Amino acid sequence: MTTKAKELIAVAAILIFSLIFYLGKTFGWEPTEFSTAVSLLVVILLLASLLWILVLTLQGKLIGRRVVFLYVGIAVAMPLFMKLSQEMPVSPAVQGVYDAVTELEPGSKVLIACDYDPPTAPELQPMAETFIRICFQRDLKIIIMGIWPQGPQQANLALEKILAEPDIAAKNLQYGIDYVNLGFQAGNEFVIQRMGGSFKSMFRTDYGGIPYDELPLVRNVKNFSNIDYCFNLSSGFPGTVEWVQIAVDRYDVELGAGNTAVQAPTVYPYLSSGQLTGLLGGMSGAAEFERAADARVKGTKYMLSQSVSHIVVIAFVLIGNVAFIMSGRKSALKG
Amino acid sequence: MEAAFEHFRLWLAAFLTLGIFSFLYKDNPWYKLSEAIFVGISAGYWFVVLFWDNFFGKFWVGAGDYTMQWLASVFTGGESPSAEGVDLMLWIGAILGFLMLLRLIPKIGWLSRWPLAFIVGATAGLWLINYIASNVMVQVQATMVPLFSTVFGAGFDAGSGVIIGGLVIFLGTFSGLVYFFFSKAHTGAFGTTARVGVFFLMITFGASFGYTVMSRMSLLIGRIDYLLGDWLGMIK
Amino acid sequence: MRPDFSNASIVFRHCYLSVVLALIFTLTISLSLFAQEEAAPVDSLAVDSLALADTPLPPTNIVAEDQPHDGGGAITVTWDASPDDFPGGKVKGYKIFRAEYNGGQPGEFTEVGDVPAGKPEYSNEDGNTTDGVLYVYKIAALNRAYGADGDLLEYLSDSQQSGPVTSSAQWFHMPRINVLVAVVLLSFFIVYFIQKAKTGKELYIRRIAGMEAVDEAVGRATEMGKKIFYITGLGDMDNMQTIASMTILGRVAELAAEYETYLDVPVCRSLVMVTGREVVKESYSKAGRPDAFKPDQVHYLTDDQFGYAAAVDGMFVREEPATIFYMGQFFAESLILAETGNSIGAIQIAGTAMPAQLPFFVAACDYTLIGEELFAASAYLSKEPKLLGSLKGQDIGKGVILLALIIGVLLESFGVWQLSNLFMVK
Amino acid sequence: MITAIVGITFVVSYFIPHFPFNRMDAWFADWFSIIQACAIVLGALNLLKLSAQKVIGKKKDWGYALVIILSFALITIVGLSEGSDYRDPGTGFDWLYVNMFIPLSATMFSILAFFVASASYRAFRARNFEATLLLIAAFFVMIGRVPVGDVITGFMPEGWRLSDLANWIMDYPQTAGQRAIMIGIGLGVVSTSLRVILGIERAHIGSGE
Repeated sequence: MTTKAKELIAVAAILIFSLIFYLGKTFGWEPTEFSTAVSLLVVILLLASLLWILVLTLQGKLIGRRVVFLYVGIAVAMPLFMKLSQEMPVSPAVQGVYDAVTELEPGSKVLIACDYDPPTAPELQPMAETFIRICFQRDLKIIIMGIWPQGPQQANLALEKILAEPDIAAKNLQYGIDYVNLGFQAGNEFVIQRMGGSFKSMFRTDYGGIPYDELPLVRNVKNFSNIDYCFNLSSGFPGTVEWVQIAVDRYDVELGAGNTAVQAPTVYPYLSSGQLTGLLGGMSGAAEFERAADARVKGTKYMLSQSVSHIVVIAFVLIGNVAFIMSGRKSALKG
Repeated sequence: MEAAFEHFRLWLAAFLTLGIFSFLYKDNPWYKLSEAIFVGISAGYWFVVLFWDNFFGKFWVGAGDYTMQWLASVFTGGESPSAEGVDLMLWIGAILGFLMLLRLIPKIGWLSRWPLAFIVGATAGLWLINYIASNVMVQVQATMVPLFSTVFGAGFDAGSGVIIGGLVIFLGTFSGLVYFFFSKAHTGAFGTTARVGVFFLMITFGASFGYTVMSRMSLLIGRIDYLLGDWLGMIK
Repeated sequence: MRPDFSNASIVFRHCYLSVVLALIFTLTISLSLFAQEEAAPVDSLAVDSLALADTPLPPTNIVAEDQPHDGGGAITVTWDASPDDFPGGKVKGYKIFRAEYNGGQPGEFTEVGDVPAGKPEYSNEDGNTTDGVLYVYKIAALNRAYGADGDLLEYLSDSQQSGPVTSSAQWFHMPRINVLVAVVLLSFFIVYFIQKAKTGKELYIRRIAGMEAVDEAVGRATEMGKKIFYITGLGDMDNMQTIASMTILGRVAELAAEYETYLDVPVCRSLVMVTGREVVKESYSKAGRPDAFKPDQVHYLTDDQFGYAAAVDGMFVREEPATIFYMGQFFAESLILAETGNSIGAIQIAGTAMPAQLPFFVAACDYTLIGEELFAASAYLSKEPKLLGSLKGQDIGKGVILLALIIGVLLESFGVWQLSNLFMVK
Repeated sequence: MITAIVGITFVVSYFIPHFPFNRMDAWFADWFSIIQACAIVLGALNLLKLSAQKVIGKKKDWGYALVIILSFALITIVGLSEGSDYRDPGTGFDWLYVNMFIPLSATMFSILAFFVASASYRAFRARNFEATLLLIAAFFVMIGRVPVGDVITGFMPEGWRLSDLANWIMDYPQTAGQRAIMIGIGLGVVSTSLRVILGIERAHIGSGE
């Protein structure tokens, strides 16, 4: 059989596979979940194949790029099917956010500033969902806004998802009374600054175009002094740094933050200085937060994939070098 | 109808996602198609964004619209428009932009060198200052810290960790800079220092590599979650 | 934080003022202790017994001054904190009121801003005062409490007025004089050595590995009869890395023209395309082959980061260039491009001043220009004495910095901070 | 000439807080974005022209060139016809953005994960002392950032575990190297800017006026 034919068959197989599962989904198949035994088996298989790669490399047969790619793909995908029993401690930084929210009186107003976009959603969306869930469970009022154009859009996705959950849906929460989305406002950090004077000056209408004064929840919210807690989800500039410098330092807002793993270290100093009540950093932060809230969903699930992918990269570095040193550093390996 | 549209939406995104992934195997028609769509869509996307946000949002709202109304009021004798929020300096940008477009006419295309010269000059001037201030002076000042004390003026109170840390920063910055000397041969003691500088640069690269690598994985997880979760519903 | 004593007279004034203030302060407090009733400030809300207990003491000594070193339109107000302003105290913040001051009488006071407790300073950063108009300020200490019916009540106590003040613009930013000195000094070194180089004095420049290889890399493409790709990165023409990249492009294009090898420059910014064309055209005519230049050698793809990466990746695998240059500002796409380039076996020479992307280039490319080397590269390639002279001047600047570093660290360690303060940028 | 005058004006403006110098950089930012908006017309025309030439000449892969033209036309027409609120949810432009642009760019970005793995396997070799240093630093930072690292070194006292080592590397040697690079870049930019302003380096504006 020619390569071309094989490739066509592979594409056809993928299509048929997708079609079957897609139809399955449409007709109500349950999502697959590996049992502990199967999970264990998969992990062992993954480790065994790593060993096999090591052996191959030692023999001087460098595995090709495609094998590396395939391996990474599988290693990242498999943990998504697994049921979790990974125990992880909740770090003080994450506990800080959780404690701050749970200490609020029911009815308190919480401002969620969503300053991120779809590319960083894998890290930040689970945080947003968990945070919103906690707020609704504790009958806190949510005000959403964003100084990134796509932030409020992402928040709507999270709202939609959480409102559909049975226990939340049972509360029959009303838009405008229990939560609002004020939408996006251009102007970067100056938006925060002006909000210190008046929210209304920055958000004449909400996301859907309803005038500010016609929203019962925010009608009496003049500025930050009427907000009990503020949570910022940020993946860059403008973001948590600006929120700390303006909202916290100048307007005395109590602020917690969720950041991408890349950005988190730049924000850490604010944590020890007390300007932030807590910080969720990257996927592990999201997973710990879910654990603190005792709702292990996306973040926790992603975390396992994240750990596995880290191990894979480290393993590849190690394998490459073990082979390199064993071969006496003589033959330059080409891959 | 709406349901059909929803199916189409999911399949379209999945089709494009898989198309890009297929490049990992090799270049193929599926990738070429996704790539062509990507180039067309993204070029158009930025075209629209720049038009509405930069040209319309900045120039037209800030100056162009006002000028037109003002001209109209002059000719018809009507009331002149309110000048609130108007910045007529934006016209300079518009004129430079227009000169840029003259490239389309080969005969007077050389006029487009003016805006280019302007941009390059302004960039050079702005960054000259900014880099001296924020890259050179701020970093030099940050390196000048007492080696033996935790707080300035506290005397010799620091633990060994802080002293070693301070020394490492000083030595690293110093030798790193020595490496960048261009007009002196890297030989003798000078060469040795430069070599130490290279060691520090290598550690820097390794550390930032290790640091960035980890965060890159999250994106892949997000995409696979879309394929297996949102699209195929195989995982929760 | 270490104090900045760069201006001795200010220090003196502060000492003097603080003694006076301390006196006033003690007086006020003792007065208020003796006569709580009289000293109780006028409340803007209903004065009742509850309000009285919740109303904080007002701040004192309101000083309003023109904000120095600015373009006008801003006034800085400082005051001494209310005695009730301590953690857990009655003061939750301050409100700032302002009125125009005409004919010795203040007009109506309006609220212009607020600051949290513990921060006795305010300045209208939005610059909404008019230069030349006199203003007076007063500050109110603010307490918030929930009333019996759950309403949020605000208790304010006004201070005395400040003296009249107006904002104005200055012509020179004094605290930045150190930057000016640095600019002048550095420019002097560079210009001096450029002049010196013009007189024909031979200058030594160490080899830069990546640049040594340019000739060989272009030659290899010629031998193999394949293309050369030159990637300018994501920066637009308002970025120094892109400008440096353009000058390197000039030298590479000249070589390519001499060797009669096709140079392909896909770009992701329209202005870079326009500039790149000028550069390549010029180089081709310098090499004596103006007829070989085609404008579409330099072509635009898309402004989008990953759209550009996808398209360039596709071009790499389809056209299999022998040599690829990456010069300019790069972001996450650096590894996507460099790994693909590596997989097709091209010689890759990269240069960027983006510290986060350097490791990826180091890993996947044959040669990498690190930071400053990117800016030195065009001078190095041209071998023009004038350009080499500027490198020498730059090195002298580096020498001064190294010297300052040694002396500065030593001085700091022995408790002398003046030198490092000279480098403070305001 | 223009370059020199403009360049010096901008240098000077840093030191003069008085109008109009205090507005210079804000103006430049505005002007530049307007020029960009005009210039993208040139870029887009160039892309369309090259694609059209391929289609008309029926060159290799002309079909894909046609796709480029069609998808460009589609999003531009939709986007321009929707007015300045083109980005709001529910518009056609937003639909194209969410369902085509995002999947494409997120996927392209995520491909990076694969390349990171293959680069780690292939390129990070302890070839010489420098490369070994790079490798060791990368290794410790990587392992220090996952929980596994602390589990392995759990027997060590607090403050001496792998995560602390990773932090130490990031805080000290990494900072030092970064600083040297930054100061160097600063000097390089100053020197290049001066060459541009003085007109010694003038490749960017092409041949004589």
